[in-house]
Amino acid sequence: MRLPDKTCTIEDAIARIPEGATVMVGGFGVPGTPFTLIRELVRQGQRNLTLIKNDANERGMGIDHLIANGQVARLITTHIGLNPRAIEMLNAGHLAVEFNAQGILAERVRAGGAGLKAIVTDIGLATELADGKPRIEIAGKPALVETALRADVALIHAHRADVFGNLDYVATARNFNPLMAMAADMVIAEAEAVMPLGDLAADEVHTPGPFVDHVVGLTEISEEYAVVRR
Amino acid sequence: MRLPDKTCTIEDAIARIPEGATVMVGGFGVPGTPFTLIRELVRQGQRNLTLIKNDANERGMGIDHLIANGQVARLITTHIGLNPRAIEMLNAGHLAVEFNAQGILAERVRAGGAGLKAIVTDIGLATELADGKPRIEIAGKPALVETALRADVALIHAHRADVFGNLDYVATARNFNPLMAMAADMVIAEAEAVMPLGDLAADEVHTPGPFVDHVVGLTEISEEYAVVRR
Amino acid sequence: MSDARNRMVARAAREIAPGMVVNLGIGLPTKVVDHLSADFPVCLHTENGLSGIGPTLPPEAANRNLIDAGGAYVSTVPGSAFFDSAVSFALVRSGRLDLTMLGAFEVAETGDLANWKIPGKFSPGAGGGIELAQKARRVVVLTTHTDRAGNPKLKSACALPITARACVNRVFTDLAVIDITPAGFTLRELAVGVSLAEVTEATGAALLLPGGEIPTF
Amino acid sequence: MSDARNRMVARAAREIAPGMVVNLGIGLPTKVVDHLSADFPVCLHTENGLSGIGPTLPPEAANRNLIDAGGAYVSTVPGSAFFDSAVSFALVRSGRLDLTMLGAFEVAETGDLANWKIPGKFSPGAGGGIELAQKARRVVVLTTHTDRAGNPKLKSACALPITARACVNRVFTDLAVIDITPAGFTLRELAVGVSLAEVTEATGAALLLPGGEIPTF
Repeated sequence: MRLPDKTCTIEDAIARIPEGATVMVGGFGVPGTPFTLIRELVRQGQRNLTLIKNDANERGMGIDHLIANGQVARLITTHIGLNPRAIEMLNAGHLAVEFNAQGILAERVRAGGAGLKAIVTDIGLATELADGKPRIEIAGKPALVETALRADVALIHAHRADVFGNLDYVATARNFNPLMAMAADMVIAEAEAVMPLGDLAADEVHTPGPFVDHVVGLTEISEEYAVVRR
Repeated sequence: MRLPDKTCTIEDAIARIPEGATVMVGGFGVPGTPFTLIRELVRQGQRNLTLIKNDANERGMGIDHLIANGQVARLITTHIGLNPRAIEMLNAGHLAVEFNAQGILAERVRAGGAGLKAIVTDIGLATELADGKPRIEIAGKPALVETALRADVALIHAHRADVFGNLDYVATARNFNPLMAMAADMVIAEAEAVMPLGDLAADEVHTPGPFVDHVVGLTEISEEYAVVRR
Repeated sequence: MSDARNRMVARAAREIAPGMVVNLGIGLPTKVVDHLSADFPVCLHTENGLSGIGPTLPPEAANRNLIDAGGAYVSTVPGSAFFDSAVSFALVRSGRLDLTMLGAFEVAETGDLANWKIPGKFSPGAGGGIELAQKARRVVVLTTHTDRAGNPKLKSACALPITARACVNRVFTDLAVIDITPAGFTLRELAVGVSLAEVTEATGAALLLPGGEIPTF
Repeated sequence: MSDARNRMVARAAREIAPGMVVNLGIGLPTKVVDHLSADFPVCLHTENGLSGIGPTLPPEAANRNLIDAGGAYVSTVPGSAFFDSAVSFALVRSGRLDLTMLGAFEVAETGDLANWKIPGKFSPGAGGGIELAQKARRVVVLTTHTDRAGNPKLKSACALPITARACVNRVFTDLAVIDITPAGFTLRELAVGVSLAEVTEATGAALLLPGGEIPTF
């Protein structure tokens, strides 16, 4: 028994994304955003996408390129305050945005990755985010049913990958990546380094290889990763 | 800012467990079972406990000591096939046992640790395990509401701990430990080695310290951990 | 293991396609691993938290912290990963498990499986069996064709408590390979030296015969 | 930062008891970290996945992969741990967060908090604010007593969309320290040089005065 090799060119990996796909994108701000995969998706130009991402990056970075390019029909997110373009498009009715509490977005994605149908929570009960969501009682108290989220594709940024798709992440670049790497029918990971089998210690893997479909090695680190001097 | 020290004697840690407590116990078979903490709980003798553990260990090992000692009123578990004493006591009506599908027990514990009220799943719908559980519809299909599990105390076996309670686990000794280490009001971890702050790499921690209340260093490894020659 | 059982296990091993993620249940299915070559591309999963199971080890070479779900001391391969029980079943329930091989007390012609409980006799709990049966993309069963008393294990309906409904795709027995199709049990292959009459006799429901010659294994 | 704000932040820092796990919200609360000594036993948490935040770093010393939830480049301390967003909010929702310090648009005398949306003007989404407000064991607010137009931010009821109901325990402003009690806003301390009349005037609801002298900060 040996574990199969899942390395792939970025062109081939992104070409598997169809028009109209639902795409999860890792990252919280800059760290963990798969900038290189996103750039290739901009280049190939698939349209009418639903994106699921914590935030909308900043103007001129990450998924803002997809939004600016008119490829995004809908965004499921928690906070887009750092991207004025996304806010303008939301206000003008050119981008449908669904807001979630941040930890609930994380749990909905995780529930999708865990093959659950929904989670039940009291988070946001008093807020307008609860509007229209089914309510049930647990131990006599009201709670919201938040359905699981899955995607056709997840775009992941890893620190290291082995050729089978075992991944690790570094520092706060982990964030939504391990959750999304479980929650899509096709998981594409870009990695700053691709290692031979056995070079990632089995106890230190953050995303087990069986969840990952395609591994893309990065030949250079996107300049969008540079430290921002505000 | 420095992180506080949570090291503690085993006697003091276990003495905090009251009679009638609900206690989660890590482990799947031998690996990850906190044998030394269990032995101290047997010595101190708190009774009327509800245990939550994947299995009942084997006769003469682990939580079988608690069962034999009459300390366990109820067991929430997935499979007790390797412990004939537990099965006998179940059949004789001396031990109340609630069976769960294994991954659903894991998710119920995790949901407790994640501050969720319940999960919604289609697992077990056709089985007698679904009897009496609330059903709701998700996307037009029936599903079960499985309530979150929390405990008063979790007993955890870690490979290494630092003094703040960051933990890691080794090989298949991980199993339910990281889940239970999030899901109890008081989390007590025994560790094969206790390290100074900074000796566990921040990217390689499996259970973050904020979840852990008391760290007990093991001076020797329980003989119950020896490789079994069947 | 008898020749017939060994042939059944060897035949079942050929069910594994290159690149699959596979969970081998406790008992007979575990033996399938002995029929996979060292360079066959496959990822074996065990629900207690390991992807990439390597060969089983004797006690003197065993790692006290490294077992499979059946308690056997196993090893890793290059590229193995350990994870917790929630992640392990996330993999099962979310469709990442291509194939599971399970034992059975009874299989119904509808694909219903009973393999976890004999009321009054055997009630240890279901462990991970329900999720494996319900959620693996393909479920195959390895079992003797009849029980020790000679009664059929393949039946029109399960009498024992169900593990999961309409989950079994194929059954490997010491006598035959049988698919569960919308029309019921369908014979695909016969064990060498076993007659059609023998299999029909040992099966507790109608057995459909496809046209043409029936291959042997 | 003005003297008054600096005093408010310094006073808020004294709210942190040894051994606490604390989340400091974006804006003024972040400044509290400058008032904690290097050997004070505390664990700072940021919801993007770090326990054990160390000092903020200038760009030339920054790690491109290490930020807090507000996007500032931070550092670690010995014993820090990184985790994913699900684990990070598990910590918040399951009661492991002893204290959070948040900003506010409005605080009601019932403890209701509004700090995420001004309809038609500011609707970036709630981020992690709802869970912090609803689930931290203790929620304190740091805010100027009035908005830029001089209108009270402490009111009998919130006019803006709610973040969480009955969640705020205490408010630190440039003028006063005020507790939310079952009876409403209760004055605990006055900023140096601020009169009782000034605070009462600037508060948009009844302000209860406990007996005895009111301490200053």
